Amino acid sequence: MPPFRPPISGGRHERALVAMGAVMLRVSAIHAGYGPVQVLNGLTLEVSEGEVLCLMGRNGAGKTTLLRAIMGLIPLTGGEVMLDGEVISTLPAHEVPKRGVGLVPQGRRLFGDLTVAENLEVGLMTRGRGARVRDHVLTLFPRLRERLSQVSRTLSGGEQQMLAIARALCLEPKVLLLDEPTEGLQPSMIALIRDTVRDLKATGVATILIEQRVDVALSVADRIGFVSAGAVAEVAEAAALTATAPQFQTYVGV
Amino acid sequence: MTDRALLSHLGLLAVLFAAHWLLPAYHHDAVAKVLVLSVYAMGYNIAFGYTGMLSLGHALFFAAGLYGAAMPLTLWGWTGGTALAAGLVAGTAMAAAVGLLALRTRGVSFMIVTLMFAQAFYLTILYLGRWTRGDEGIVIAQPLRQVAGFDLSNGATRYLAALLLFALALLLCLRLVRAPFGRVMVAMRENEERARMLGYNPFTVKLAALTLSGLYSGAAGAAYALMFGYAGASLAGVQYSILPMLWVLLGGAGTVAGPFLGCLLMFYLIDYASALTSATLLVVGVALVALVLFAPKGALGALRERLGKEGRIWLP
Amino acid sequence: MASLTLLEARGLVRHFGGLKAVDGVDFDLAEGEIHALIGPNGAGKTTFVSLLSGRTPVQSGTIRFEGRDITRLPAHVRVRQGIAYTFQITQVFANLTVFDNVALAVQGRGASKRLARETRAALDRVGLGDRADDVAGTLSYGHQRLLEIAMGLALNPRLLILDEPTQGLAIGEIEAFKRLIEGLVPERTVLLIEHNMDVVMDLAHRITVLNFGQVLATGTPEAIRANAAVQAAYLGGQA
Amino acid sequence: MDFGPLLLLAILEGTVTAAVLALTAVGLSLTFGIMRVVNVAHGEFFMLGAVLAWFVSQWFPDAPLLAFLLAMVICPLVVAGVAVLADVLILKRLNYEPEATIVATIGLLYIFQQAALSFFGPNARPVAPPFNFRVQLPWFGYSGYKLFVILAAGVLLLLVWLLIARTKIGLVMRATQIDRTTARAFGINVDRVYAMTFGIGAGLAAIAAVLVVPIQQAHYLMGGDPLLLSFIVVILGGLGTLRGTLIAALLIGLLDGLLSTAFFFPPTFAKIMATLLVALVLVFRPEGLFGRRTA
Repeated sequence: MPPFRPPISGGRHERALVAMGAVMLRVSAIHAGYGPVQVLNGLTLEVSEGEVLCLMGRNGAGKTTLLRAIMGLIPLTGGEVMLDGEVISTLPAHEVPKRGVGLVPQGRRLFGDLTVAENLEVGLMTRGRGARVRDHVLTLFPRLRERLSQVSRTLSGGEQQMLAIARALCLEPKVLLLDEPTEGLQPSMIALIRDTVRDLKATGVATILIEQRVDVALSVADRIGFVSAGAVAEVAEAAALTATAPQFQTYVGV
Repeated sequence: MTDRALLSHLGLLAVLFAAHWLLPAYHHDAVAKVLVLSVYAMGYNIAFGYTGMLSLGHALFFAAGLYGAAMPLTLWGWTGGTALAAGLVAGTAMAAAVGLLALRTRGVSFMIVTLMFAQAFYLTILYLGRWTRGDEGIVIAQPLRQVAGFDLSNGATRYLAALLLFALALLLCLRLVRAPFGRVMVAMRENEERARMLGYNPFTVKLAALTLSGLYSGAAGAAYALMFGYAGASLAGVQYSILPMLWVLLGGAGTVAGPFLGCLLMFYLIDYASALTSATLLVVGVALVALVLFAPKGALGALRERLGKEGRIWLP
Repeated sequence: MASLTLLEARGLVRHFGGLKAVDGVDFDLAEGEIHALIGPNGAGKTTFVSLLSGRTPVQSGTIRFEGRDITRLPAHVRVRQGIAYTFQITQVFANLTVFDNVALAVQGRGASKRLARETRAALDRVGLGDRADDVAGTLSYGHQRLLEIAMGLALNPRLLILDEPTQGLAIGEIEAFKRLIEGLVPERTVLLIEHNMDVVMDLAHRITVLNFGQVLATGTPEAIRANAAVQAAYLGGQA
Repeated sequence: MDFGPLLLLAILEGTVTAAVLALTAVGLSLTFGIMRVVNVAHGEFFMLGAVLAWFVSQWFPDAPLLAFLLAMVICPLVVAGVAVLADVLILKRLNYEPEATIVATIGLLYIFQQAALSFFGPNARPVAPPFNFRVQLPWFGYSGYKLFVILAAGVLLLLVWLLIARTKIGLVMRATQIDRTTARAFGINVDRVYAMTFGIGAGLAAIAAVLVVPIQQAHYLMGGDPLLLSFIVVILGGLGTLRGTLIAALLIGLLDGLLSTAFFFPPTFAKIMATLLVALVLVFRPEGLFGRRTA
């Protein structure tokens, strides 16, 4: 979408000068895996402010592992991850979110025994955000405001997904990572999540969205990256693709 | 093809046999005790080292063998041989009974349940002090300690009898772990769910292994009573559940000869420490922490790993 | 193709809390066929085969295998009766040798005399014959997947259930895998969960599509490809 | 004594036992609940607290109240410090792998116990109570200090509950308990939470011991009973649930008081039965008597 891609900004001051389109997250040739099993093989990508990069690929291609690697939850054996000009792949895992990376994990992974309010509180604490952010997030998801004291485990699937997104937004993230947020949801709920991601774009958040549904991907993404065997095999502008594009057949198998 | 594992273990037995004539009296007695306790450790190793059941209650099986032999001998006038058999049966039966209940749990719960059962048995020994003589223990007089015409209170006889028991236990263990059933035991340790999906019932496999472990422990307990003429509640306490774990970890869990090696090293380490301090059990504590931190595979386990393929052949 | 029914499931239900993972599934497996189970992530495929293999207990419904009711049988008994399951996430015994891994599957059938020979035969079949003495954990990922399949084959099952067998395999390995599976029928029956549509379309005689824990469609690859509801489930939008 | 007064006495004694036990067991429950660590050395933290309290009392032989107040501050802090060291130097390096952790804490048990034997000696030593007054009840006088123990334990337990349920630290601890990976993804320093939890758990055992030494003498082997009883309480209450732990502590404490005071029941027999009961609860109702059954 953004035709103009300036070089990476060096620091805060520079960033203020560069408007939309500065590269926010850059993943450079990373290698990572679990024990002897190597999952990511030199994966490279970048995502800019206000951009939605959608990642698609078969199960086992390494999409979720990529998010875990960005979050510092598994160690890299090569390459580096840079957020807004700062290398974050050498930080301890708990420092990464404090730099402004919000995660909506696969399967939501709410703190199930905690209430909605407490789940949001954990998100707010990450970067020391307060009532202003909380209020903003609850304005995005009014359903959650009605259920603040409810134990999150007892929410419906769609509400749980809203909470998972809301919790990540409590960081006021520079980069938002969404891992299959539409999985197992009814169409109306999928539409809501799609709209939310679109709205967030306007606020300048850089988003990486892992998605299995072609229609969702096409309707929100600026670019679509196809992941195969632990690397990004191809990146395409979403506007240039249709649902019958051969890439979907090759990399996703539909 | 020569059976190198059998050779290496027969070599160990030959050394121990030669030691009978070479060792000075003090060490001769000490090694005899180590041999009997090693049988107990081998039993623990079958459950923990090979099958992956972390029990904190094995003293229950050892003590069942101990009292199962000592009480018939002193109270009811059974002969040495029948008392020995009774101890063996008692250890085995106790393990089977505990297993039927405790194996409904796993991991940490299994550990606590076995600990609780052993603790209950320990308290029962104290409670029934009229017959068990509680903390003070049963001292078995020399004339009673005869099996098939051999006087087990005699040092030389005792050493050879202990070695015979040890040899039987060692060779049986070697045979077991290289048999198909040994492979299934290890499969349970490595991944119970995968083993289940190969058609094995984890409960029955583990029950069988635990019962066998009880047989070893009971045999060691019964032999201990006859050879050393004493059965006391302290031998049923939680410390006697922890010691075999320590021996196995030290020598190498999941190796046939590891329990002996660990038992021998630890025996002399504590022996040596007791000359320096009254806090001898400090050695136990430090050894446990050091082992889990720096040598989780134990002596023979580390050696086997270093030797690679050869190690798996020589040290099953 | 054989028309006898090997396995028959009726009204299977399994909910986890509020999640209807499997929600009233009827399913028939013909003897000697290769049957593929597809559907979006979270559609309930793995839960469904877990019900068939006995790893997860059924909440309601019945399963019949070779005419016998096996609904309440524990998993290890079902394995003995001829239902083998290979895991989605590779679960070989990493600290045992390749030989021991497969021998565990063989010896469970009581084939003590021919243990070594049958074990090597199963290894040769997947092309791991020369790796028998290696420790399984040191194999490459693709070889571990093959070992997993060898373990399934060594059980000599009537029905082999494969959960995403080609996940993480290289292109060349996938071709070899397809030939391997084609060689299993019609003596055995194969049920596979698979995301790789090329593999599904090439291999499967019939396909069942699950969505939200229910059967969306069953039919030949051609019929499934043409099915509008299936397209919608994958591509989104209204069915 | 008549039955009525005897029953009252039994209930009082039982409540004192329950109060001390609850403090100790809540410490064990926290470490199990949040870290999933079965701390076999927990009883030794109790013992260390008691032994340290004796040392503190020796500094001010003529001012037992001052010594007591000082011990209430120093002992839990020192013991918590020891625990934090043990966590960072040992447990963390084992990655909290359950079996290795159990073996390591068994090792710690022996190390602490034998260290106490070396520095404190094999004899039991009394510590003077901070104050001596008797509360005159209709039938008999009762130690004012014991009543104070009940009160103090109640206040401390309330503080623990407030910490867990009402503060940000508590929220962080609960989030870590539920899902440590996700907690990390939200900026929670899990290592620090674990060290803190292990320290708080040990500190609670130590503070319970400071309360108990004026009633029961300090001895290097005194850690065994609190460990076993805490295990029993934590298991009956449902592993890792605070409310269940409290209920179970009260139950066990009162039962202990009744059995040992009001009825002439051999205590060993009662212990055997209690131990077997707990084993069977774990076998047939692993979630405990008051725990929530999870699917």
